[in-house]
This record gives sequence, structure tokens and C-alpha cells, in this order.
Amino acid sequence: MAESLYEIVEEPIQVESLIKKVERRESGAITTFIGTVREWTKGKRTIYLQYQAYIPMAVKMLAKIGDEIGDKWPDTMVAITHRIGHLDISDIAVVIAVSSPHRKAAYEANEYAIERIKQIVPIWKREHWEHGETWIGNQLETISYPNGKPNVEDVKND
Amino acid sequence: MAESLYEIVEEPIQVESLIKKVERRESGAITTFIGTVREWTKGKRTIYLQYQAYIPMAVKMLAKIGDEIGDKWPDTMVAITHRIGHLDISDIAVVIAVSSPHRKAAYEANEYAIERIKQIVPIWKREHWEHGETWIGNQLETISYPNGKPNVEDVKND
Amino acid sequence: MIKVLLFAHLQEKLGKDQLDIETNQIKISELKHKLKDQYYLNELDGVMTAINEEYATDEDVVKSGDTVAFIPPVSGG
Amino acid sequence: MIKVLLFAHLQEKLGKDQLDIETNQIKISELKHKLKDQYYLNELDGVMTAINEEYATDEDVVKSGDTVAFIPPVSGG
Repeated sequence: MAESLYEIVEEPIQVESLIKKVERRESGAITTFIGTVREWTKGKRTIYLQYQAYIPMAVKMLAKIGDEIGDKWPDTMVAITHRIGHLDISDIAVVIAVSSPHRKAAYEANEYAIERIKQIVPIWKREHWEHGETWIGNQLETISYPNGKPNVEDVKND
Repeated sequence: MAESLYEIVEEPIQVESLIKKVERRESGAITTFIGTVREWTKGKRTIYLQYQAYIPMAVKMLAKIGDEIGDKWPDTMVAITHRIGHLDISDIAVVIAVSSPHRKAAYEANEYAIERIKQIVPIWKREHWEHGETWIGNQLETISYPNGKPNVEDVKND
Repeated sequence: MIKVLLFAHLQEKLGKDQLDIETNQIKISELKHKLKDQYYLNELDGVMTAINEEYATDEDVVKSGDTVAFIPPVSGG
Repeated sequence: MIKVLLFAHLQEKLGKDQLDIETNQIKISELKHKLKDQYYLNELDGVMTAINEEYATDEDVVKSGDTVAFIPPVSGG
């Protein structure tokens, strides 16, 4: 396989291309997670988003998530692409595809991937609200890392 | 929306078309489950599959699953397409797409849908193995319904 | 007349996917008994029944004009 | 020389995405202190650090040729 399983891109993401990357004859299940730009968050209207990444480290951390999944769910195969730059409402920010012989692992590994992305991958979202703008992850949700490293327990379901 | 959310088809399923059906401005997450034909099951090699359905009832039962999901996860939207006829290895048999403002419900509702499909939707799979063939659901996995109706507890993770 | 639909191995065994039963009304348990006798369809034990595309029980009664489908354990997905 | 990369609000506050620090080696905690003093970057509290694209702690030491990145709480996905 010449193509990369872990990518940060500036162009729209094609879901089918990620599905193709994880297709195997031994698969019986493929799950995908598609993160899209939502218009309303807690009563505030988003106009558009900007994502910024520390690209080489972000790719490394995506690959690290893939390695973690390989340890926890040995028969799975994972591909992740995250888009950066300007994204409008309903645009796709991230796609995670997981294939597995059996479905349970495909769901679990997929959900694990998005939780880890929100913990360790150096990507930042700037929300452009109807009235103002802000980098998410600092002012709104004051998270700090007392242990030096991001922790599984920090994750919220958003 | 003129297009149907619940379909039984004989042609290949396009994943993107199901994603389009559930896209909404209020969505932040779309999950898909793609069930594919697996080559090996417990050491036996599959050559191809044939699916048969009681089509009008199958469509009704898919819609019922959608209603159940609407009750359990009120903000979600669901689309399901199941293919019947001759399917080769890696062909897509079923696609489930769920959109939701938040990701947890999108995963949970999606997994619920595939479990319910395996319980109540009148579709049968005929396995054509390397050495012989059989309808799945009778000889191999002798399930009966003592309570009159298929039950959640019957489901296995395959 | 009651229309009876057969699927999967039931259909294969009988060599047809549909039967017409000439009766005004009959309980599902009796209909199953009748078909087991007439066609040696012992496979009807442990098979679900749908009346007019909704799951039903052996105690339900079908009338002329109804469609009965025998639903072997399903294996979609 | 140590290369320092800045992202998100840190980058915005400083008006640049990169700084070069002329030193042979320095502990991360000291580097943070230095930048807080020099650029009023109090935002460096509660910010993670990466050395050569791997997460590091305030106790780690960087040497000339290393790349340090300050990683505010991430918000991808």
C-alpha cells in the first residue's frame, strides 16, 4: 500500500477513499466516523471554522493512535484523515475508517480513535461565531495538563 | 426529502448516498456501518453469498428500527440500505448511516441498528462455501423463538 | 383464500415460494400443523410467522384475504 | 540555537509562528519562564510541550538543534 493511512489535508475529504484504504478480504465490518461542522453549539451559531495543525507531529500522533488500536484490537485496520484550513457548516473535518472481521471491534476502535484525537493530536479549532471568534481549547474549555501529558479522563463527549 | 431512508436493493450500495441522506446543519457526527462479505468464517472459506428478503416487510422492519432509534436517541437521523441477490467477497451487504449533533449517540444508535437488523428484519443469507452451501440461520445456528418474537438477548456478535 | 409465503430453506424444500390455502379462517398453529402434514414441512417448528407483514404468534387467527409469511431465523446484516 | 514553534492563540498573541532561541541547552521550565518574561506569554502556563514532535515535560532539557513546540489544549476532531 503506497497511500498513507494517516493524513492532514487542506482539501475536502472523500469518505470513499478512506473506506478503500481499509478494505480487506478478511473484513466483515467497516465503521466510519465523519466529524462535520455543526451550526449550533449551546445556543451559539457558528458561521465557519478554521483548523490549524502542527502537521508533522499531528501525522505522527495519528499513527500512534493507529498503533494503540493495533495493540488493543489486533485484527483491525485504521485510516484517519483530518482536514485543516477554512471549513463551512456541514463540511467534513475528520474521517476515521476502521475495518475488522467482526463488528464489535470496528465500533470500539473507531470510538477510541476519535477520543484520542481530541486528546493528543496537535490540531486547533478557531470558532467564528455569529458574534465574535475564539480558539477552542483555551478560553472556553480551560483544560490544563497537570501530569505533563494529556489524559484519557479529560475527554468530554462533544 | 423524496428519497427513502430505508431500502432493499439489488444493485451495489453507494456509501456516499446514505451519508447524504442523513446530512443536516445540526449534525456534528455521522457514523456509518458497512457490512461486507468476509472470506473466512471459523476456518471455512466463503466463495460468494446470496441474500433473499421478504422485501415489503423488510422495509417496514427497517423503518421500525428507525422509529425505535428516534425514541431512544431523539436528535439522530438514520438511513439503512440492505442489498440482496448475489454478493462476492468484499461486496457491501448493508450500510447504516446515523447523524447526530454529538458523537456518542451516533455510535450507539448505529450499533443498535445492526443488532436489530440481525433480529427482526426478514433477510436470509445463503453461504456458498468452498465445499457446499447452506442457508444461515437454520442448520448452523439453531435459533428458535419461544416467546413468539425475536428477542434482543438472542443476538451474537458476528 | 389465504396466501402463504415461503422463504429460504422452506421455499427450497417445497420448490415454490407461495401457496394458496382455501379456507375462511384458521389459527396459525393449525395452519402450521396442516402444512406439516401435507408437505412434510417439519421445518415449520421454530419458525416465526408474519401476518400482513407484521410478526404474529401461533395463537393469532388469519382470515381469507390475509397474507401469512413463515420467517425462518433471519440472517441479514 | 533552539527553534520554538507557536500555535493557535500563542501564535496570534506573538504575531509570529516561530522563534529562534540562542542557547546551547535549556530546561523546558526555564525556557517557558524566559518566554513569559520576554514576551509576556503568561498563556504558557497550562500549555503542553513537544520536543522534536514528541510530548515532553517541563523537566526535559532541549539542546541546540532541537525543535520545541508549545501545544495549547488541542481541539481537533
